[in-house]
Amino acid sequence: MPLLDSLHVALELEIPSDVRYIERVVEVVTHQVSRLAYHPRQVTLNLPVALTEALSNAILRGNADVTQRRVRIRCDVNRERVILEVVDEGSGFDLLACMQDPTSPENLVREDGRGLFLMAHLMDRVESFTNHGNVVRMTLHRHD
Amino acid sequence: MPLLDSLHVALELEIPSDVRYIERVVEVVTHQVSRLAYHPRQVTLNLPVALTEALSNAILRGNADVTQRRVRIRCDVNRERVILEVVDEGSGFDLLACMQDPTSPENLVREDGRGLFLMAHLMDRVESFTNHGNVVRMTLHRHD
Amino acid sequence: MSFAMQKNGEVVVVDVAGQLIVGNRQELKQKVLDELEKGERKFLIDFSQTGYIDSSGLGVLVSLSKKIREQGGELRLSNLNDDLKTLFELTKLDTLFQITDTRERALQSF
Amino acid sequence: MSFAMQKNGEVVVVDVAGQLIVGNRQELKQKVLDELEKGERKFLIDFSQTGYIDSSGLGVLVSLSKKIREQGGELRLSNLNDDLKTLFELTKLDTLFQITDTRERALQSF
Ligand SMILES: Nc1ncnc2c1ncn2[C@@H]1O[C@H](COP(=O)(O)OP(=O)(O)O)[C@@H](O)[C@H]1O
Ligand SMILES: Nc1ncnc2c1ncn2[C@@H]1O[C@H](COP(=O)(O)OP(=O)(O)O)[C@@H](O)[C@H]1O
Repeated sequence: MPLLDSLHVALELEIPSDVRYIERVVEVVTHQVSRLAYHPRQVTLNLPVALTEALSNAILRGNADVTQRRVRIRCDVNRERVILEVVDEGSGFDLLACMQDPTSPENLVREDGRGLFLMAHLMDRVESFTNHGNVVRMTLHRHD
Repeated sequence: MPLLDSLHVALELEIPSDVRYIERVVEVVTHQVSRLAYHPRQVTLNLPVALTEALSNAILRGNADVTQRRVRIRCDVNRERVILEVVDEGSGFDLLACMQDPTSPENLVREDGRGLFLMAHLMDRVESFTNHGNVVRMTLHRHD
Repeated sequence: MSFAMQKNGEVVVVDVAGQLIVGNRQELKQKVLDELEKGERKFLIDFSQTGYIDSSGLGVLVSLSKKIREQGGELRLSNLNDDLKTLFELTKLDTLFQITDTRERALQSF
Repeated sequence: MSFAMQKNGEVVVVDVAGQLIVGNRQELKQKVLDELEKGERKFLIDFSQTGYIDSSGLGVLVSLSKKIREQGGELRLSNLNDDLKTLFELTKLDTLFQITDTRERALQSF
């Protein structure tokens, strides 16, 4: 379908640091992606879970749960891939150093520490860098 | 609703010069706008009709109905206004000079000549200029 | 989009389902002209299932109304929703056409 | 999202409707701990109406399972759809929980 193949959507929004916004942000983003005929599972599993993790880390870690601090979300999607960026006001963190293996026997029964792991496993690529804030960028390629 | 208030969506797509694409382009664009809670009438009347006019002029006039020539569509929308740009490969035209009054007694029974008039009356602003092609830019402010 | 036609007494009723725009107006024009050719003279175009109409859709209606009148026939329109009414008022085409609220009233008025 | 609770024989059944994520997991935790406090020991969490679960939702399940076991109780899960199964497999939590396909089978298994 040539029309969808040429479609490119870029979306930006901003929320206060309040976890109650997460679900609505996820709805806005996944709705966009689903319109580009991504695989249903990418729309119902990979994207919502990875984005929820990035948002809750931005709110609770990066912005230390201070409501006034803003979280910015960018979504850039075409028929090839979707790139999500979540930007918080924190000073950044070392993605690789912070990533743990929650499946190891000692970690399996822990309550926390699965966020970055899920992001890494549900998305094709996860990066973190600072650029006017701490940016977490995640990329997922479309499949039908 | 702070989330929608901060939302900004930019959309780009491209079609061959074939009027059968118009309806789908209109659907893609109006869907985006409706998600930002524009007035139903803006979504069902102003935008679809004005965009259809701009697209058919781009296809039939600007691109002289030559299928291979492309029409690019950009839509930039937030809670304040939507800006639509339709770009064809023609050399441009003089918007004011081409606009007629289809309501005058002599024009009322003519079959053509209502396109630019409808665009001007259904949108808040219509401009035409050249910038890598002939650009028709239309702006509409949201009301609830 | 589709143009369903049916005969109601002496009147040919056309239902415009979906958009009436540059991509399909020619189909409507041809269908109506074919009936005119066959001798039909009373036409009602009903818009209860119509989405939006563009300038070339309006143009086809103007052109059909002229051709039908030239053959001593009549064209009426019914069931314009608020969006379509606005479109006809903007272009003053509401002064050119016989527009009726309901299909029933339109049928009786011939 | 909501957490509806009902008693089925000796088993407290919790239906998770919608997402189980950072914004609401505390509510689920509190509701189950309240029942544990009151003396309930058998718990079934049913996911047939669940959307997605994030890491903190998973974390709450881990924490509840530990607390229930410490009181000599049991927690079982039922009706995970394919997405949720993948999530439990990815995190190996499918090895930690007793997961049953249907609610009926889960209830019988206590
Ligand atoms: N946006 C962020 N800003 C600062 N630190 C972060 C951010 N995201 C993740 N981290 C760090 O990475 C660690 C691991 O994150 P994660 O895997 O999501 O587990 P959890 O959040 O449950 O600890 C966090 O504890 C935090 O130290
Ligand atoms: N994209 C375009 N490129 C070149 N000329 C255009 C374009 N759009 C409009 N025009 C000119 O403006 C005229 C009036 O357009 P319009 O009001 O839509 O009526 P119609 O298309 O029915 O003639 C056209 O006939 C054409 O000469």
